[in-house]
Amino acid sequence: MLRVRNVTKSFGALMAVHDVSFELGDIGITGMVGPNGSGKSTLFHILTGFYRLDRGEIFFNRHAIANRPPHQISRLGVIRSFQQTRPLPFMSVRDNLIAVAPRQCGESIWPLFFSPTRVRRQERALREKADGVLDLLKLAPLADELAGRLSYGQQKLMELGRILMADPRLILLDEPTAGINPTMIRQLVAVLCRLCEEGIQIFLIEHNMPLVAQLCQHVFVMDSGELIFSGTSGNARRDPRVVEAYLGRESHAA
Amino acid sequence: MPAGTRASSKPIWGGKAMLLEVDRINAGYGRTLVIEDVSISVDTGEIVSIIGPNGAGKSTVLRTVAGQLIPDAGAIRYSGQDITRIGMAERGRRGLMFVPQGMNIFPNLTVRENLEIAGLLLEDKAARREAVREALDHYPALGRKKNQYGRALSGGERQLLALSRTRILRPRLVLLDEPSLGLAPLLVDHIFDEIIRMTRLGVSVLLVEQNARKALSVSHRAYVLELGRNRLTDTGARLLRNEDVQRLYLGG
Amino acid sequence: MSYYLQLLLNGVIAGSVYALFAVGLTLVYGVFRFINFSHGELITWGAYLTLMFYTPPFSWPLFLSAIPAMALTAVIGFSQDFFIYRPLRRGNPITLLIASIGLSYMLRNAVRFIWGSDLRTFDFPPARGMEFGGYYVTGIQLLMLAAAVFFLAILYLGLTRTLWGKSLRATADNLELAAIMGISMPRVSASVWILASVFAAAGGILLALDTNLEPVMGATNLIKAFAAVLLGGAGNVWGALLGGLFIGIAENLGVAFFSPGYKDLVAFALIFLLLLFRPRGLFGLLTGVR
Amino acid sequence: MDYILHVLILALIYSIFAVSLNLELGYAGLYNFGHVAFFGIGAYISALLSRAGMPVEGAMLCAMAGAGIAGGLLAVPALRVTEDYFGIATLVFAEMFRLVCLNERWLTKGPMGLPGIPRPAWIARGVDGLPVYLILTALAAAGVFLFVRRLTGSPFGRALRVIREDEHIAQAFGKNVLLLKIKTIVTGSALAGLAGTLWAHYISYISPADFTLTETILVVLCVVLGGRGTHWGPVLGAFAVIFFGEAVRFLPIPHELHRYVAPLQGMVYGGILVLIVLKMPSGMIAEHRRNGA
Repeated sequence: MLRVRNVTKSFGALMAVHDVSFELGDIGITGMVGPNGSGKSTLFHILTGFYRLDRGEIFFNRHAIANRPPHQISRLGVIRSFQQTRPLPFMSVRDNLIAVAPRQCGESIWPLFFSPTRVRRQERALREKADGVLDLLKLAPLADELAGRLSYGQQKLMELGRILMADPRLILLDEPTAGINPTMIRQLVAVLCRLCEEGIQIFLIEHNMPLVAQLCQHVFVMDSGELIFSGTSGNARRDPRVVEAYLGRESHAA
Repeated sequence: MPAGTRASSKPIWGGKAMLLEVDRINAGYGRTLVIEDVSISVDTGEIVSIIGPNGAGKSTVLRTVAGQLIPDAGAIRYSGQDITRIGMAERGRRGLMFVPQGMNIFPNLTVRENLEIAGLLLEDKAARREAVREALDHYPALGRKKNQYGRALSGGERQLLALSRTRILRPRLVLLDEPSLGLAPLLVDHIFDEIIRMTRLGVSVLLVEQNARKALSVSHRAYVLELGRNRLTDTGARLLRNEDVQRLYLGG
Repeated sequence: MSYYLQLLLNGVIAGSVYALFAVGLTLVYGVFRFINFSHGELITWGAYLTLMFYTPPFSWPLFLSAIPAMALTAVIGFSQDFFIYRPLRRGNPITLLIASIGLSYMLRNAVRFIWGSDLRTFDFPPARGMEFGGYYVTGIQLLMLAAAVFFLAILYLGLTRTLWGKSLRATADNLELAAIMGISMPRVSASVWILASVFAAAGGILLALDTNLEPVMGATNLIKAFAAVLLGGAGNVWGALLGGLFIGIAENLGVAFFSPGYKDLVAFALIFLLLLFRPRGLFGLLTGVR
Repeated sequence: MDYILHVLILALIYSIFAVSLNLELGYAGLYNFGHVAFFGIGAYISALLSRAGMPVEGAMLCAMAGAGIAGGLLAVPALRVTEDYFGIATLVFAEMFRLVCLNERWLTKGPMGLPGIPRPAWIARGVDGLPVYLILTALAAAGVFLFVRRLTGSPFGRALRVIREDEHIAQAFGKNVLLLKIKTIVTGSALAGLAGTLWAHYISYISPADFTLTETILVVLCVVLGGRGTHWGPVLGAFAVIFFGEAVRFLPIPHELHRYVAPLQGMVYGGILVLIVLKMPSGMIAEHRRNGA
């Protein structure tokens, strides 16, 4: 359950996000849309700790996460994706998944030498978990392939696999369908719906409005840093302010 | 050949060539293709705009025409000559001017210095100095601040400074990438008035704009792109009333 | 009280020479976004080449021997970029840093190879300090100050009055826009490297007049130049000039408080503090002109 | 024969020094050009303690701890800046260290340096102690090699590689990047301190002139030439650099040309470093051909 109150952020004179407040109740998939430069990416970075906010508060299940470093927010189960896929090219697909799993005791020096069995056991468990996720995403045959050699669409699926390895409670996706072909989009959407059924909340930033309409029960629309609409995507399409945000204002004739 | 002269070369096969013909270009960044088989054309004296939802590849088309990006396939012909692989400076000398999106002035140069650099392509020193003086007189807002640094200008003034390069170079075709980005509505109208005044100088305009209605209201013709492909093309007026355009942006 | 003013005077003189080093370094950073570690060796080569032309078999007068020295240093500076840095430009900044460290070590040892490691001097006759108003200034120090001011004045006029200078500043300001405006990149990069090399060489010669020449003189002064660049805000030419003066004065005044052995420590400590708290520099955007 | 033992000991000490830098530079992508400072700190601490009568083994342990702590002190502030500035900050740190050693005469005897650094009691002095010292150094080198291999082959090493490839991904998936980097630098510095003590007690005389940019170039060369981010790369690099350095002594060079040898060697080292970065960035042993954890 994410609560955002009066979040404001400006870069010098430019007011990127202005007094935005909203709540993600227990809705499965929520979408945030808006033309370029509307501030939705800035808000996304603020929610995940990559940008500091000037004013306002953010709560995720009672935890105040405003201005907390990204790794602390991530450990609460708020996991994000990046607009461009960022595979670790020299590792296999399975290693890409295992590498990002949280709370690995093998990542601190002491247990490595003084409780090696615990480390080995956790490694095996992570390996099985990774293979499970790869099956879910139908990427199992590529498990040992170097991540750098995957197609763009496969890398997007692998990115989703990495998010699943982090035991997410709320997934924040930054334009998941940008630049991938329709068949891959259908596969991605299918996986997202299945995650929803398992109770994982998804908050999706997208400017592909038709996809948002199909996927999201609830939509927020932002324009020049302000939240101008909150409701179903059907109403959004008919709301004059949203139409004007997207199509602009016709002026006096030439 | 200093820019601005009117000698438009006639193609040998008769029939006057369009000022600009973009023929099925494919381009992208790294391994991902952003635009596929996109074709557009602009004729002398026209304002043509390219619109479409985000990520449609509008800016990529413009940057390919400007020469900032070399297409993987397809050709670009400018007044009959193939310029697909020619550098930006040479395109500028042939009268093709590009105003990029966002930061399109030099923040740490004064307004006058910005204009002098803008006129760099005019080989003749005297012509350049005269053009800069004339531009400063023509835009009093810039004239008053001619010794101030670019970063001290407001959003609207910066865009005006970027557009004023047209008055200096007197190009034949100007490429504008989202001139209204980040500007308040009132300023957007002001900037578009300036664009219209440009055509009175005999300058044709190819415009990429997110504010679709505004662009359509000033364009003779427009192309609508979706997911990197030509989707629709028509006159500005007819597209304003076309239902498909709104559905493309908002779905449903 | 006059003791401090004397230190201040020495500081200004040393600072003006540091400014010559810093200006070239920050110009390269402004356009290419990389700190050239072997910039120090240009200082050393400038000084040694001048000494070569000044002593037999050439034994030309000082001014005459400085010209070819600076020209040859410019050739070294330009070929550094052409053969080594340009192919690496696409890579990450670290490979450029490693390459410039390796190159600096190579050039320094080349000086040791040709001229040996022992100290050398121009051995001017010990000029009795001219005394005016209670402060002693040697003829050489006056020459240093005058030459430094002369070079910096030329730089100022070049960068603000000529179109060539303005296009340099424009490229440092916004590389992408500069290309759109039709500024030719090869010409800009050549002039940046030549300018940086000439200024480094000039600084090296002036430094050598007052102190003696040693193969490692470039490296120690590079760190000071880098401190000046950081102080002025990386890429900011006038900031680097002010930064150089500041360091010269801080060093010389500092001598009154702690042992001269720690003179270099001032620049080191300054770098550390600036890197951690104000990477953009004190004069960040104050002086404006990049 | 003794000469070969000498070269072997030097090569082993330098391989410890290179392996410790590789942990930071090769695996975590931390370009620490001040590594020689920790080599020096280790040398000075153990020299001072052992001259003050402390048993050498104890002095060595204190030296490692001291170097590690110094590594932490440098890491906490220096990690606030980006890669290339971090490289310059660490380089300046090394120069500051050398300057302090030069000027704090009461502690380090300044430029005259510290003579008479004792060897462990059970190792004879002078030449006949060489074989035993070689064994000690070999054991230390093997220990360090296995320790670092275990470290970099484990989830810890994998996390470092994630940080090196893409820090944002590491942060977005809950890795405390700063803490991992500090641990890496502290460990690397402690191991560099070990190399420093072994060297100090072997040479028995140290001075600030032994910890200059030359040593930084040499150790970076070992890592970059050998192969960044690999286990055997730095060891191979260390042996190659030391053997080349020492082999030059055997060349029949007439006496009057003698002064040209050292500068020529310096030019070759610098030149190789530039060539490697230009032509063979992954060094002799390429990392990803050996594929991951």
